Amino acid sequence: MIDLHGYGPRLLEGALVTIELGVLSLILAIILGLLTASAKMSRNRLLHGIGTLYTTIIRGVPDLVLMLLLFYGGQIGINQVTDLLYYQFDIDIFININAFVAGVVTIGLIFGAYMGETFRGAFLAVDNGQIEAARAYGMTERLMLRRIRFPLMMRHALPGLSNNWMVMLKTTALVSIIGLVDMVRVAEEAAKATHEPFTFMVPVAIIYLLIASVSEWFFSRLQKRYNVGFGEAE
Amino acid sequence: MKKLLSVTLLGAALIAGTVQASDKESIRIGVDVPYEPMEYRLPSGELTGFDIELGNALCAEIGIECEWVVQGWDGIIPGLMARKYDAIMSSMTINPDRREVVLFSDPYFTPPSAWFAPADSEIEAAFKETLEGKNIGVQRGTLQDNYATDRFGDVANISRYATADDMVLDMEAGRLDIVFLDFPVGKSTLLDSEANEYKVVGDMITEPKKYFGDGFGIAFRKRDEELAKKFNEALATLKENGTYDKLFEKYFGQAPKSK
Amino acid sequence: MEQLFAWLSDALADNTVFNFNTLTFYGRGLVNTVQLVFLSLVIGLVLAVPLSIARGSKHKWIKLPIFFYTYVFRGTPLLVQLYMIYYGVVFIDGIQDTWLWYFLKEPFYPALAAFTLNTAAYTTEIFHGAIKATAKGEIEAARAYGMSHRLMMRRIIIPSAFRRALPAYGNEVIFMLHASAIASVVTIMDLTGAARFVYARYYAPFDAFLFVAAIYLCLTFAILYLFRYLEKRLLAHLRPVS
Amino acid sequence: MADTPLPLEVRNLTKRFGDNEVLKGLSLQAHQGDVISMIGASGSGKSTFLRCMNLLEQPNEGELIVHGESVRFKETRHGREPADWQQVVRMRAKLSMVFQSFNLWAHMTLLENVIEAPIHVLKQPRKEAIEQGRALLDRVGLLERADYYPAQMSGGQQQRGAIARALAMDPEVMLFDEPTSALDPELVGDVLKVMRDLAKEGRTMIVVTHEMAFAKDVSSQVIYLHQGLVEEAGPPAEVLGNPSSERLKQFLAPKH
Repeated sequence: MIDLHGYGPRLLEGALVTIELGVLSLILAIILGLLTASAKMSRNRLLHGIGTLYTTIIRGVPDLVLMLLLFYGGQIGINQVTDLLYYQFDIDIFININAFVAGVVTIGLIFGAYMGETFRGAFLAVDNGQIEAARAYGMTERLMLRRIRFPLMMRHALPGLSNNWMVMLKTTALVSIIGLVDMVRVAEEAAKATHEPFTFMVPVAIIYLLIASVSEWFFSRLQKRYNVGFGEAE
Repeated sequence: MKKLLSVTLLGAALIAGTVQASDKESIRIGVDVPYEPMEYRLPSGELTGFDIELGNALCAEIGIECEWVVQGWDGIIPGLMARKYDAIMSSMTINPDRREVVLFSDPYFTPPSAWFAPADSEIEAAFKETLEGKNIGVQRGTLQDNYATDRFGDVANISRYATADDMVLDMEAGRLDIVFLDFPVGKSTLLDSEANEYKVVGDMITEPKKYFGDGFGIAFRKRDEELAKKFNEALATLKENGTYDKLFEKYFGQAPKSK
Repeated sequence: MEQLFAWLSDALADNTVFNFNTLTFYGRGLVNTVQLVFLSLVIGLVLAVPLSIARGSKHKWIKLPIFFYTYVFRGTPLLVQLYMIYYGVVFIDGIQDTWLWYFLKEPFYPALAAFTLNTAAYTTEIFHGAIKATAKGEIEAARAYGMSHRLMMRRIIIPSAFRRALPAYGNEVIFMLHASAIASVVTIMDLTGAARFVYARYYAPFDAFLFVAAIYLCLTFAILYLFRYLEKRLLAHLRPVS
Repeated sequence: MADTPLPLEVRNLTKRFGDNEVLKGLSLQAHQGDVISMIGASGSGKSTFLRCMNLLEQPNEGELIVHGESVRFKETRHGREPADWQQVVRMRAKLSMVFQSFNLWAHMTLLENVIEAPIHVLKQPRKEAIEQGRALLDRVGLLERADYYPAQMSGGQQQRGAIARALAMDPEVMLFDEPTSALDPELVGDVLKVMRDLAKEGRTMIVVTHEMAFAKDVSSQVIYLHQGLVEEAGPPAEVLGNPSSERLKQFLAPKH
C-alpha cells in the first residue's frame, strides 16, 4: 500500500465533501434548469428575457471567475443590506454564507444554466402528436405535464443531464481554490507538506474516475428505464 | 417596516445558511494557513503556531470562546468585511493601506521581512540590477507582494502564490531565483530544513513604513472598537505575566529583544 | 442615454481600481490567456487528428492505450492534471538535469502541457465520434471506386467527419477558454490571475471580477461568431436549398 | 474471341454469414457489351452476389476473374481475405458500382464527386478530369447542378450524378445495385433512360433490379436467383417470356 503519511482519513473526508457538493449542486441545478427552461419557453417576454440573459452570461464566463465573484462578492452584497439595517435601524443581524453553501450555490447556479438548455431542448424534442393525443383525451395541462410531457422529456434530457453531471463533478475541484476543503484541497496540502505530489494526486484522480464510472453505469440504467417502449435508442 | 424587513431577512438567512446574531461570548478569527511557524496544520488537521496559541491565550484571558476560520490570504480582509469572522489574526502587518479599511490592535509581534535564495545563488543583495530578469516569489496580496511589485515589477518576473507553502515548494522545485517573505516564516520553512540549501540575502527589511508598517496586529471591523480594546488589554496582561515570552521562546528560539 | 453617460463618468471619477497600472495587468493577462488557449488548442488539434484515427484501429494495442488516455484525462479535473504536471513532475529525481527542465522551469510550459493533453483527449473523442458516424454508404462508395484505406481516410472520411465535428469542437474551444482560468493557480498572470491580483490589492471583488467576466464574455462571443461563420461556410453541403 | 479476355467472370462463388449460406456456388460470365439483369425476391442473394463481385463482401469460396486477372486470396484467422489489396484496388477501379442509396460523398459538390476517384485513384490530371466530368454531367443532364451539394438535389438527380461518377472511371463493367428502388416513382424514368442509353452504347452492365420492363427491353441476359442459386438464366425473351419454373412464374405474376 502507498503511505499516505496520516492524511488518509482526511482524504476520505474530502472525498465525501466532493460527493456531497456534487449531489447537492446537481439537485439545485436541476431545479434551476427546469425553471429556466420554462422561463425560456414562456410567452412572457420578461421571463424569456431573464432566462436568456441568465444562460448567456453564465455560459460565457469561466466557472472559476463566477465562483470567485459569487464567493467573495456575494457575501459583501448581502452585508451591504445588513449593514444598512444596522446603521439605519440598529438591527444587528448577520447572514453567513459558509464556504460549503457558497460552493453549492455557485456550482448549482452555473450548471442551472446548462441544465436549462438541456431541458429546453428535451421539451422541444417531445413529439407534438403525443401531446395532442393527451389533450384530446381531456387531460389537464398539469396532468399532462406530469404524466406525458415530463416522462417523454426525460428520455431526451438524460444524455445531456448525465453529461452535465460529469462536467460538474470535475468542476467541484475548483472549490479547493476558494478554500473549501474537498479532496483536491487535502491532497494539495498533503502534497506540499510531504513533497510527494503523486502519492496524493493519483488516489484523488482514481476516486474521480471511480465516481465517474459508477455514475455512467447509473445513468445508463436510468436511460434504459426511460427508453422502455422506444427500442434501442442511441 | 422594521419588522417586515427583519422577517424577510430571517427567511433569507434560513435559506442561505446560518444566522449569527452578534454574540460576544464567542468570536470567530480568520487565519490563513499554512504560514509556518506562525500558523499551520498538523497532519491530523489541527491548527497550531504562534498566532494560534497566542490567540487562544488572549481569548482565554478575555474569557470568550474563539473559533478559527481558515481563509486564503487574498480574500482575508474582504472576509472580515463580509463578517465571515470577527477578527483576523494571521501575521497581518499594520500598515496605512490596511488601516483605512480595518481597525488594528496594538502590535503583538514585529518581524522583519527578508529575501531568501538558494545557498549557491549569486544574488548578494536585492537591488534592481541584481534582480533583473530573475524570478521573484511572493504571496499574493501581501505587503511583500506590494513592495516587490512596485520596486521590481518592471525588471523582474514576479510569481504570486495563494499560500506561502506553494511558494516554498516552487522554490525547492527550482523555479524561483529568490523569494521575499516574513523572516520567521522563511527561517522556519527554508533555513531550518534538513538540507540547509538556502540563505538570507542582504539585510532584514523593515522600511519604508508605507509598506512594512508597524508589526503584526489583530484586525477588526472598524465598528468593533470594544472588542479591540478587550484584546489590547489582554495582550498587555499576557506580556506582563510571562505567557507571551514563553510562547515567543517556543516558536522563535529566543527571548523577545524588547517588550 | 445622457443619464447613463453621466452615471458612467461619475462612477469612474472616484474609481481607484482601474488605473494605468491595473489595466496593464489586465492587458498582459489577456495576452497570456489568448496565447495559452490558442497554443494548447492548436497543438491539441494536431495531436488529436492522428489519435482519433488510431482510436478506431482494429488492433487493441493501438486502440486501448488511446482509450485509456482519453478516459483518464476526460474523467479527472483539469486542476488535478495541472497540479500533477506542475508540482508532480518536477519532483521526479534527476529531472532538473535533463533538457525537459528548460520547459518545466517556467510555469507557462507545464500549464500548456496540461491544457494541451486535456484538450487533445476531448478533441480525440469528438473526432472519433464523428469518424464513427460517417455514413456507411459513402465509405462503401469509396471502397467500390478503388480507394485504398489511406486515400479514403484522407479524402472522404476525415474531411466529412471534421466538418461534422465543427459544432462540438466549437464548444470545446469555449470550454478550453473557460478552463484556462485555473492557470492563475500556478502563478501565471492570465486574465483571472490579473483579476485576483487586483482584488487582493484593492479588496474590490465586484470591480475586479466583473470586469474580467466581461472580457471573457467578449472572447466567448468572438469564438461563437467565428464558429458560426465557419459552420456556414463548411457545413453548406448539409443544408438543403430552400 | 479467345484473345480478348472477358471483362468479368465469376466461378462457383459461395458466401456464408455465420451458418447461413446465402450464395451456394454461383457462376457468371459477362462478355463485352453484355447487359445482365439479376432478378429475384428479396433475400434471394442477388445484392450480395453483386457486392461479392466488387469484394465489398468477401466470398468464402470461388474465383473472381477481372479482365483475365484472377483475384488471389489467402486464409487468415478472420477467414478468407484477398492476398493483395493492391490488386483489389486495381480491380475495383475497373468495376464501378452504382448504389441503391446513391452514396454520393456529402461534403463534396457534384462535380467534385465525379472527379474525385479519377484524380486520386486513376491519377488523371485535374484539368482533364474536370473536362471529362463536366461532359459526363452534361450527358446525364446535370451540368447546371455541377456545383450543388448532394443534399441540395432530388434523389433522381443524385442517382444520375452517381452514374456520372461511375462513368468517370471508364469502367470495364458497371454494377448497378437496385438503382431505382430508393426513388419516388416519378423520378425512376430519368434514371432508367440514362441506363438505357448506356446499354445502347455497348457498356457492359450487371444490374440488380425490380424493373421488369427494363430487364426485358434492355438486357442481353436475365438471371433469376432463388435462395442463393440460379433458378433460371438466359435471354430475356426466354426467361421472362416463357418461364419454366413455377416459382419464377409466380414471381412474375402481376401483383393483383
